[in-house]
Amino acid sequence: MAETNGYTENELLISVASKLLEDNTSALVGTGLPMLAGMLAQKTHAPGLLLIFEAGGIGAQMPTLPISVGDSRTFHRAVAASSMHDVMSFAQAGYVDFGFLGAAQLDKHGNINTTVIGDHDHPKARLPGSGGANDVGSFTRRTIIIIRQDKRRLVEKCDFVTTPGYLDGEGARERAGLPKNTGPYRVITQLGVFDFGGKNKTMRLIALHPGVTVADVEAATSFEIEVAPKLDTTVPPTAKEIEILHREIDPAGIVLKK
Amino acid sequence: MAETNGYTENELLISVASKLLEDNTSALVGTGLPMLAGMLAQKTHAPGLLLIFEAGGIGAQMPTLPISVGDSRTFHRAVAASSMHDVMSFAQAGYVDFGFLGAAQLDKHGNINTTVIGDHDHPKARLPGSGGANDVGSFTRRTIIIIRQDKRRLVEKCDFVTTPGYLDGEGARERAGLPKNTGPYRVITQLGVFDFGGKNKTMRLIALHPGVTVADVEAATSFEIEVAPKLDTTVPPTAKEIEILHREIDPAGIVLKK
Amino acid sequence: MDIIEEGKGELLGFHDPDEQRAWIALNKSTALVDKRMTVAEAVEKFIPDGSYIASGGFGHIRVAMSVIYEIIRRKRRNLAIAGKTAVHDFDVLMGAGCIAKCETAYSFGHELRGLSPASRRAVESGRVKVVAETSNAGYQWRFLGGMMGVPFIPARNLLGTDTLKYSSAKSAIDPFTGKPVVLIPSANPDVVLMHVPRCDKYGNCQIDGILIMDYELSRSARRLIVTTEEIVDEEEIRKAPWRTVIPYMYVDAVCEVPFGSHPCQMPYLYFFDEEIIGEWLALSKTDEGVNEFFDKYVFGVKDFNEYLERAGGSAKLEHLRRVERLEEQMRAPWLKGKKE
Amino acid sequence: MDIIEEGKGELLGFHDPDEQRAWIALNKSTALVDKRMTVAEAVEKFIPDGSYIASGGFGHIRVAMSVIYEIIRRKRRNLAIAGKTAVHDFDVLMGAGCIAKCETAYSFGHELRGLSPASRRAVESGRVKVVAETSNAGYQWRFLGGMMGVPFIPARNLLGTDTLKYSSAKSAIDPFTGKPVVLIPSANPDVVLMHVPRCDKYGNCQIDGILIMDYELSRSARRLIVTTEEIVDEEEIRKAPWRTVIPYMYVDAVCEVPFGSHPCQMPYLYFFDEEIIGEWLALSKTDEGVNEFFDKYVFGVKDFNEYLERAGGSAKLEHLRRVERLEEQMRAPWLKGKKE
Repeated sequence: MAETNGYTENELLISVASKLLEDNTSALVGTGLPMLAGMLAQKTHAPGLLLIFEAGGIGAQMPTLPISVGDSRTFHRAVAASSMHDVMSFAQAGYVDFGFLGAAQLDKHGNINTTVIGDHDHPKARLPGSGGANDVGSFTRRTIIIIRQDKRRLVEKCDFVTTPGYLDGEGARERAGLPKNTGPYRVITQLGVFDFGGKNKTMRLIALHPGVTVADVEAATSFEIEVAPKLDTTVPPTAKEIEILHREIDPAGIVLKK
Repeated sequence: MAETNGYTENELLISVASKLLEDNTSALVGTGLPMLAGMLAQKTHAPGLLLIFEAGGIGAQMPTLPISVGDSRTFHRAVAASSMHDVMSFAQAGYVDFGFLGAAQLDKHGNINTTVIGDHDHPKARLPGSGGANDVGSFTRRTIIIIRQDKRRLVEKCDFVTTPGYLDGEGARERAGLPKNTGPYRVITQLGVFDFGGKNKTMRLIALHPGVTVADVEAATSFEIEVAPKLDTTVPPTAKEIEILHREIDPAGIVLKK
Repeated sequence: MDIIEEGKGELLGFHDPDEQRAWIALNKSTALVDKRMTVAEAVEKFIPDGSYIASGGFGHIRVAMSVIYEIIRRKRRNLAIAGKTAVHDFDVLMGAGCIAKCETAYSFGHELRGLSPASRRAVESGRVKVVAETSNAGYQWRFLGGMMGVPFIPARNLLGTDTLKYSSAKSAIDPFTGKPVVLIPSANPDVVLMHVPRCDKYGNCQIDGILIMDYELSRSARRLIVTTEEIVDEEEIRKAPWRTVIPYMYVDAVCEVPFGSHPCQMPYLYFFDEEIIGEWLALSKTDEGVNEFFDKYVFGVKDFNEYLERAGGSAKLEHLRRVERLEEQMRAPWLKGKKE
Repeated sequence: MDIIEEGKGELLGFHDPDEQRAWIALNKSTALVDKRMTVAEAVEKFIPDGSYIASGGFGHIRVAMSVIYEIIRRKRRNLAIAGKTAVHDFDVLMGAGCIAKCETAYSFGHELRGLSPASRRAVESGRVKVVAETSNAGYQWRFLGGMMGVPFIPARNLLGTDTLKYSSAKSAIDPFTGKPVVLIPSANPDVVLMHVPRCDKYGNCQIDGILIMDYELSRSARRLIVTTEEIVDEEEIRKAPWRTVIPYMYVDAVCEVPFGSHPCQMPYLYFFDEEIIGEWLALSKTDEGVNEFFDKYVFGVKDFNEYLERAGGSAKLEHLRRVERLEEQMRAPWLKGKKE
């Protein structure tokens, strides 16, 4: 909730994520930040962005922010109120451009743990599991991972790989049988933005948020991080974006006040 | 159309078939004689018989005789207007008691040809193919085969096995991977009724229609036919049944006048 | 999972799921755009010679006949066709010489009306090849697999028969039970044609009554041409989104064609035109008759409206509406012939 | 088709399709009979200790909560449960000690509301075992296979991960492409519970809005208990048969329970009761709190109507109706806590 320069971390993450979503593409979204990123994109540069929910909502005109992936708001005035079989088939068949993922642990290849901390059968902390994450990470063309980074979260090795990133590197997804031309596209954290242009499909820092240094990023990462030759600085959320978020998308502060 | 003793062959076949259908069971029916047999059973001894059509009609209250398996009459006031995926899954999962099959050729194990006479790739006569027959013959618990028998039709070996009977005998269906406890139940011809109690799952004559002899049957069959120890005589259609057929079920004579 | 048997049928319309995904990435879009065009434009744009086509509906029910006639009018050649209980569509395309090969579940017959002289002649003379056999469920699940983006669907039909031997399926040992199952290869037809009662200009379609295979078939299509009785406002779709059977993302062309299923049935709207079907069945007994039929109903008219005029115009169409609503008896020449 | 990898998860709810067919032949009937009974009768009759249960709906949407509470009231034990984005149902059953093991796609969390203290405690203490992992699509297709009567459904998820390693799926070489695919084993749960807006006394159900997994899940069930906002006349069903999502043949019990999804949402009818959900989340931080919640809302009331009274009665229910219709703002304690 730290507010610096007139925007919060959440607003920054949402704004950065929304800019990655291109007009006239499709995104499979969950609740929370991804949904706000998708809705913000629709209200700014990507009015033709199709938002899809795994429980069956396709192309809704959401009157208020849904609080669940199956909430009736996710199919309010939709083009179709369908089913999980339909939406997951749509994604598996190759129709979905973007997917969003969160993570409790993330490794340098973009592999994600949302299942368990510690040993699976004797867990230190039990987490919700895959949900649709493994499916999103397997089927969509480009997945965007949003995570608040620190050394406990950006780890050398996940305790459990719930959702595939690039597995152990170049070509590993294809060898495992996952669909071609899929995989993590960007990681967005409170410090910066990463792609997977590092050696053997590893995370590479491509942009720093305003006021953040490479050293800050290194201090919050358990593995060695590559830095892109041309390192950008994130464009912070505009006043207009912040207004849309608070006035039109989440006036109750369901996500924004987290 | 030969009328003897006050009933036609079609009326006889329909009446005999309808009596095999038990109350509160289900039958997957096609157009023609099977549909009339099902409707007659519902109007006589089996009001609780569920009729299902492969195109998706489930439990219709048919106002007139459908002329196609997908005709809107097949889902008129139905309990569900569904899909082929749904109905075929229902059958494959094991919910359907009875299925009906026709045949251009039939062998002693109940294997059926509706695909081609002569060589497949250089056909003497091309027939419609399986349609839903292979599915009905694979999935339903008891299939009833209706065929006008002669030596060209009841053959030692089908030119092409479209739909499985007992294949080459006892246990062959299970060995091939077909669902257990399925297969041909009765064959009804213009001469009599057969079950598959013959040696190694072969056709066995269990009833003769009025006025028909075993010699008549043998003269119209290309393979040796077993005769059951207790050979019944078919109960012919009653005046009441004939009246229901002509007044209520097929007043236009769509099937009955064939 | 060991393979037991491999059908020798040609694998029509099968694409490695990765290849299909690459095709979709290049050719399909989820943009909500106006897809209205004429049937002539849709056929020109999406059905080149050699396409593998599949038709929605079933038998003589809910068939996009205006597209079928346009394919004939434009003399498309070397098409491959899914004989998925295709009946009238299949038979006239075969009769017109548009088809080079087919995979058959049910073809060559018009159910109760009798066999199809034209398409049987085409196959028996060797002009058209039946390159694979399957069953209705076999086709249904080819399209289910195509919709899902997987290479096959396991099933328990076809096993033990020549239908399997001449199919493109394989049988194999299921690793969970140790028993044989059949693996039915998925299909993504090049073009699917479908007629619906209503959709919006983007292609969001509602269907009344049974869906037959169309839920899965529409989603498995590479190109999907939808003809519709009526184009409705987007609002109609959005106010009841659970009624959308086919969402717009799959649709490539939307053509408004009232009575577009004629002479086939449109559930709740109009009955089969058994007189036209009967005329076709009678004429198609000879090649000359086939030509006569097409000269009259396809080449001799400029579009589908003129065809409807020739088929009896508004009096006929009103009659078919009334038969469908159970207010009149059907008129069927094949039935008259049966009167004793 | 060679097997590459076999998940070590327990194969919950899997039945050899032949065994499942035999079970259906013996236990299910297509007779059209009145299946109305009370929730207490349904639970007594169809949910013995040790059953493998799965709940329709999703998260906090369209959940048969009256059945869930009745399972707790009757102190059912050693249940296995499908964690198929089961959330509130799963969490309270875990909290109540009814569950011995589960397969998890998404459990232990309430989406935006936070994690589930009670069920996390149950697993972290070893009282409950997570015997298999899967994903949402993994579950969806387990039920698709169960509905179809086949042993598995091939897919392209799970591959390469520990989710596969701890699942009951296998990976194998697809014989059509030579590439690896995952084979997701089918499931036929012993009992499925589902809440619908309307059905007739035979069990023909309509559902408004998204179906989630319920089309396939209902059809894969051995026993299917349906609770409904309203029992309508058979005529309502027959006049629009395309609206029937679940036909009666699959249904074993029909229980009329208005507001039967409370505190979960019923699309178009009433919103989540975030106050009750919030109360549960707060109380379930301790075992004492769990007991307090159940004493108040389950053991302390004689039935679901009395529970609704205690949850706020008609004023609360009218509020939830108005929130669902966008006429009022929701009241959520977890939201209030966030005000800066």
